[in-house]
Amino acid sequence: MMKYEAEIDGRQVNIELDERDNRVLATVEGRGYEVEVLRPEEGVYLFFAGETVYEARVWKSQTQMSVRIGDQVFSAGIIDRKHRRPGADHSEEGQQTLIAPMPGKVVKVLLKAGDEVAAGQGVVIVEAMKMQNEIKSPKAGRVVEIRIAEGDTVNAGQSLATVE
Amino acid sequence: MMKYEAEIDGRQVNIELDERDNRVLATVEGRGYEVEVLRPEEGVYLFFAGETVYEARVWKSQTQMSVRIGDQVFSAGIIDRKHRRPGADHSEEGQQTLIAPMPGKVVKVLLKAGDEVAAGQGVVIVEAMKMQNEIKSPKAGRVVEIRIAEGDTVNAGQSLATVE
Amino acid sequence: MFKKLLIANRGEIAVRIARACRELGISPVAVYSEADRAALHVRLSDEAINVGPAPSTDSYLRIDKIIDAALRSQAEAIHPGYGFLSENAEFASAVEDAGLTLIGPPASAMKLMGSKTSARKAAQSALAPVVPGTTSPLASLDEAYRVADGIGYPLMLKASAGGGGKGMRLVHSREELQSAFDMARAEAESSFNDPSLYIEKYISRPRHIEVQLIGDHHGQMVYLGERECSLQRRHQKVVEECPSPVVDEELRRRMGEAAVSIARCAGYYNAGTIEFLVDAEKNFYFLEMNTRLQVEHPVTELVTGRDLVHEQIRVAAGEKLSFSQSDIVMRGAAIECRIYAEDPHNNFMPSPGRITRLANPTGPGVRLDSGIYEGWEVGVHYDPLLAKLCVWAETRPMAISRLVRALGEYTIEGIRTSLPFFRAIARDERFHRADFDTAFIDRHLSEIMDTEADQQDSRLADIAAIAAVLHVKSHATQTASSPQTTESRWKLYGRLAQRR
Amino acid sequence: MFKKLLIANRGEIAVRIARACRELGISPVAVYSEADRAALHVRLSDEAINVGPAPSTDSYLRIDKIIDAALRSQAEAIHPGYGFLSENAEFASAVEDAGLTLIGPPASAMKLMGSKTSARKAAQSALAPVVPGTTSPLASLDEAYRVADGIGYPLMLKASAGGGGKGMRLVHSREELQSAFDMARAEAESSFNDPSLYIEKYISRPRHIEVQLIGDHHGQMVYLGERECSLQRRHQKVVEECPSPVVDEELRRRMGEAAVSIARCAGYYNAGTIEFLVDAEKNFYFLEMNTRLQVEHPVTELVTGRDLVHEQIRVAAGEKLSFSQSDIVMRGAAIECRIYAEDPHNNFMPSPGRITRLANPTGPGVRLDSGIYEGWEVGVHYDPLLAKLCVWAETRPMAISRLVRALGEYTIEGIRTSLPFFRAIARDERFHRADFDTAFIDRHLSEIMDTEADQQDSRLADIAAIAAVLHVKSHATQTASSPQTTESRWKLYGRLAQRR
Repeated sequence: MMKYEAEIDGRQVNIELDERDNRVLATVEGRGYEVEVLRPEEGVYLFFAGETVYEARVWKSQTQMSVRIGDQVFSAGIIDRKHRRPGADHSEEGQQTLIAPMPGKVVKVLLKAGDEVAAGQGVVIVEAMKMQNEIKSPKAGRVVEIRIAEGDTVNAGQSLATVE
Repeated sequence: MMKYEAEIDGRQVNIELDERDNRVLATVEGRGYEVEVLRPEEGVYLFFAGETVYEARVWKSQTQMSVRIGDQVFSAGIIDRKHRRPGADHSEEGQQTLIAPMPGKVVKVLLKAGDEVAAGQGVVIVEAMKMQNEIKSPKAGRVVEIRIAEGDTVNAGQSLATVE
Repeated sequence: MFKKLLIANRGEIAVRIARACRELGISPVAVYSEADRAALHVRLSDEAINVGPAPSTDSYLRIDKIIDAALRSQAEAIHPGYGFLSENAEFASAVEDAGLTLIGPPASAMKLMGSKTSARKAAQSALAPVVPGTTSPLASLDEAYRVADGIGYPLMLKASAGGGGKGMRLVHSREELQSAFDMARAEAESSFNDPSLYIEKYISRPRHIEVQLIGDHHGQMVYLGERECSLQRRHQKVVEECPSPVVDEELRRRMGEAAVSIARCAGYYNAGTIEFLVDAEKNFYFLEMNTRLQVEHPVTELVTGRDLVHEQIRVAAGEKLSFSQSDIVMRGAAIECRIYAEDPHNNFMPSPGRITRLANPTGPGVRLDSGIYEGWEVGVHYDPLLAKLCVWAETRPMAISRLVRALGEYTIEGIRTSLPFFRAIARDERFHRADFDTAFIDRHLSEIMDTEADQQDSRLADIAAIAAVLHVKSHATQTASSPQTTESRWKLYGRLAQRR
Repeated sequence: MFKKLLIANRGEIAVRIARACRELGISPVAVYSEADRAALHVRLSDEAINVGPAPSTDSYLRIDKIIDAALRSQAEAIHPGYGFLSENAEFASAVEDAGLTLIGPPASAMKLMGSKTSARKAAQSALAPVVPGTTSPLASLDEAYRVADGIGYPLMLKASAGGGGKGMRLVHSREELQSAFDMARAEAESSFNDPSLYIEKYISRPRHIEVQLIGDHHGQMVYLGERECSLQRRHQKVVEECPSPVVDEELRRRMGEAAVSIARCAGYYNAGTIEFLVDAEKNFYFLEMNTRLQVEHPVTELVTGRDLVHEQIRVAAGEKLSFSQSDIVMRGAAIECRIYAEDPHNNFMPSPGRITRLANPTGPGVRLDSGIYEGWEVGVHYDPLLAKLCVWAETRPMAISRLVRALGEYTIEGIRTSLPFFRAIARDERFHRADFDTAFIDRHLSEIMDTEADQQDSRLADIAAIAAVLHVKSHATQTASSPQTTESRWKLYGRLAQRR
C-alpha cells in the first residue's frame, strides 16, 4: 500500500492505494474501494466498482489538476512532501509575489515601488482576449518591486510585482 | 535536394524535395512547387501554394499509406530501394504466400497440400465481423502448404498457405 | 416513468439509447461482452454488466444472461435496439415472464409478423396490397394461364420448394408461358424432387420504401412518413433518405394508412416499420414488417422532429403517444450513410483494428450517431457498423451538398471505412436525380467508385505525393511501405458470403 | 450565384460561413492574421490571404487589406460575419465602391441603424414602441412633473451628459420626484458640468428578446420568430433560446410586425435583428438593431428550419427570399451556450493556451459550431469565444435535458472554459422555470456556481481522488502540482474591465 495525501476541492484526504494489473484497492479517509480500472484514452480512467461505472477524466491546465466525473468537476492535487519548500505556503505573512495568471499585455501599472497597498487593491492591469484583468495585491502592505512596465508582454506565471 | 520515388494511386513518380523550416521546394515529375507547410495536427499537412490552401491528411492503415485532400483519397507509397528484397515483387512467378488481410477465424480450408489450384480459386475462408471472406489463390498451380487449420484464429498479415 | 433501463445491445445504437435515457432522467444500464469492456456504450452508462465472452452467441444473444442482468441491476425495462434479440419472440416472452417491460411490441405481435406467411396473411386481412400471386401450387398449365391472366405480365414462375434461382422463370408475355412452365417444372423436379410451381407478379426495378409507425398501449397508432431505402449493396441498406424522392402526399397517405391497418391487424404497439416494394408505376406491395427500431430511424426523426426512442420508452411506460396523426409534419430532407469498417476499394473486405484518429463532422444540419472513439479497437466479432452520418437540409439537393461537406470533414484513420464509397455516391449524378432501384449499387459499383478517380487532378496528386514524402521523412523510424507489393496482394481477396 | 466569396472573419463564424459556401458550391476564401495561419477557418478554405499581424487593428479591422484581399482573389462577395467590420458603414461603402457585394444590408441602412438616436427615430416613425421618455433636457421641475405624469412611475431621471450611473435616480412615485430631481441635478452638475436631465420609463427586471429578420432586394421582408437573450453576464449574452419561453403567438406576431416595419423604414435588406426590452407585463420597447448576422442565429435556424447564412448569400446574389412569412413555422425549442476560454471558477479570467484534448458532443438534437481543434493554440489577441453548443428538442424541458447530456459529453482540456458554468446553469431551477431577467446571472452567480458543489457526493469525490492518484502515478515525470498554494493564489485575481 502506497500512501498519498491529496486535496480534492480544497479538502485534504489521506489515500492508501495498491494497484495490480487493472485492480485497484484503495482507502480514502478510511473508506474502502475495490475497483477495476481501464484506461480507454489518455487521461481517462474507467472504474468498475461492482457493476457501477464511473468514468473520470483527469487533466492539468496551467497550474491545476482537474477531475471530471459526469458533470461534476473536482480540483485535485497530490501533495508531494519532498518537493514542498518550507516557505512556499503563501500565507499572508512575508513577501508575496503577484504572478500573471495568463499571457497578455501589461496595459497599466497602477502603483510603483514604495507605494502603500491595501489588500485586494489592483497593482497591474493585464489585457488578454479583449478583456482587462486587474491583478490585485493579496495583502495590505507596501509594494517592494514592480518587475514589468506598461506595454510589456507577459507569460502565464511570470512574476509581475512583489509586495510585503 | 533529396530524391524520392513514390507511387500515387499506382502511378510511379519521381520527386525531388528540399525542406527548410516551413518552406518546401519540390519537383514532381519535373513540375515545380514552392509551398509553405504547417502541421496543425499529427499527420496533417497544410500547404500554402501562393494563396491556395491544400490540407492533406496522411495515415497508414494496415499495410498501406493514404493521403486525403478534400474528398480525394490517394493511395501512396515511398519506394525504399534499400529495403527491397530481390524476390519480393510478387510477380506471378515462383512461390506465392496467401496472407490474411484482417484478423479473423478460419471457418473453412477448401484445399489441402498437393491440390491443384486455379488462379482466383478460393483456398481458405476467414470469418471476420460477421462476414465470410474467401482468400483466393493469385495464380494457377499447386498448393504447397496449408499453414492453418479450421477453427484457428489468425492475425492480419499472417500467412495462411503457399502456392506455386 | 422508469428509473432504470437495461440496454441489451452494443455499438452506436446502445449509445443512442443511453443518450435517450439520460435525456429522460432514466439511469442507463449497459451489458457488455468481454471484448466490449471499454466500449463507448459502457463508458456512457451508470452500470454495466458482463454477459460473457466475445462471440455474440455467448453474450449478447444469451436471453438468460440478459434477463438476469436486468433483474440484478433492478432495471424495470429492456431496450433491445436492433439486431441481436430485438426480433426474438422468445426473448420478448422471457422479458414479460420476468415481470419486466420490453421497449417494443408484444411477443404475440412479434411472433405473428416474424413469419413471412402469417405476416402476408395479416397484410391481406388488413386489405393491404401484397405482391400479387398464388402461394399454393398451380394444379395445371390451364390454371397457370388463368392466374397469369389475372395478375398480368411480366410475371415470375417460382418453384414452391425452391430457392437460389432454380425452377424460376421470368415470363414476359402470354406466348412465353407454356414453354416457361414446362422448363421450370422440369428444373424444379430435378432440383427439389418437387415440380410444384406458383406465380408471382414480377416487380421490375423495385424501390424499397418503408413506413415508420409508432403506437401506444391505448389504441393510438401513427405513421411518421416513409423512408427511401433503395440504395442497397447486396441486399444491405447503405444510404437511407426521408422523405422518398418519389413519394408524394397522396402516396404517403395511402402507404401510411395501409401500414397502420396492417399493424392494427397484428395487435401491434410501440415502434415498427412496414417495408414495401414500390414499382415504377408507384404501386406498392407489402414486403415485411420489422418489429423493432430501425438502424435508419434518425432520418425520420430529423424530418418529423419527433424522437422515436424517447417516444418508444414513453409508450412502453404506459404513456399515451405525445402526438396524433395530424401533428406529424414533414419538413425538409434527411440522408443517412452507414459508415462501416470495410474497404470499398477492395470488395468491401472487413477492416477491424484500432481507430488511431477520429475527427467527427459538426456544424449545421449534421447529426452523428457513433459508437467509436479515438483509440477504440474495432473487433472482429460484431457487425462492422461504426457510425451513422445523417444530414438534414431544407431540400434534397441541399442535403446532398451538406452530405458532401460533412463527409469531407469526417476522418477515421487506422482502419479502412466505407467513407470513400459515400463520397463517390454523393457525387453520382444518378443519385442526385434519385434515379435508382434496389439493384443500382450492385449494377454500377465500379462506375460509381471510378468517378472518384476520374475527378482527381494531377496537381492534387502531386501535392499528395509531397505530403507522403514529408510524412515518411518525419516518421523515418517506421518501416517504409511498399505499395506495389501490397496493392497486388489486396486484389486477390474475394468475398464468399454475405453478412447475415 | 457567386463563384468565390471572401470571409472577413475568423473563429467559429468563419468556419460556419465556409461550410455554407461549400454547401452552396461557392469557393471560400479566408483571411488570416499571422496568429491564425493554422486556424480552422484557414484549413477549411480553398484560398487564404494573410492580412497582417495578430492585433485585429492591424489585420481583421483593416478595411484596405480586406478589400485588397477580395480583389486579388477575385472573390465577388464578402461576408463580414459578426464583430470586426460587420457593422462598419465605412467598410460597407468601401465594399460597394470596390464593385464587390457585401453579404449584408446597404451601407445607408447600416449607418442609419448604427446611431442610437437615428435608430430610435426610425423606430418611432415605424410606430414601434420605444422606451417612453424625453430625449431633450427638461426645462424645469414643472416640466418634469408633466412628463412624469404622462409616462407613469417608476421612472428614471438621467443626466443628459451622463453615463456610469452618475446623475441617475430611480423614482418610484410622484412624492419622490422633487428631491430626486434636485439631487440628480446637483450630481450631474458636479460630475459633468451640466445639470441637464431627461426622463425615461424604468423597465423593471426586463427581458432581452430579439426578432430575427431577413429581407431580399425585391421588397420582401420576413421575421423568423424571436430569441430569448436575457441570460447575460455583465451585459454579454451567454445563453440564448428560441422561442422565448414568455412569448406567445400573439406577442410574436406583434413584435415581428413591429420589427419588419422598423427595418422597412430603414430601407433594410439581408439579415438583421431588432432587439427589444420586454417588461413583466409583456410590453416591448425597441432597444437597437444589429445590422448583421448574430452569434446566436443557430437557435433560430434549428426552430424554423431555415438556413440564415444560405439565405443571406442568396439574397445578396439578387435572388428572391425562398420563403414568405406564412412559410415560417416554429417547431420545438433550441438553446445555445457560448463556450468561452475563461475560468468560471475564477471570476471568468481569460484562459488562453493549447487545446490538449477535444471531444465534441454528438448525437440527436446536438449542433456544434466550433472554431477550434485538438492542438490549436487559443491566443490572447481575440475574443475568447471557442464554440457554440446548440441543442434542439421537441419541448423546452427536453432541450434542457439534452443540453445537460451534451455538456456531459463535451471535453475541452488544456485551457479553462465556461463549460462548468453552463453545467451549473443547466441544473438551475430558476432557469428551468424560465424565471430570469437580464440581471439574473450577475445577481445569482455565486449561488448558481454553488449548486455545482452542493450536488457532489463523497463517493464521487473519493473516486476523483483515486483517479488523481493514478494519473500522477502514471505521469510521475511531470511535476506534482500543489493545489493549496495555487488555489489561494487564484483567488487573488480580479477583473477590472469588460470585454468590448
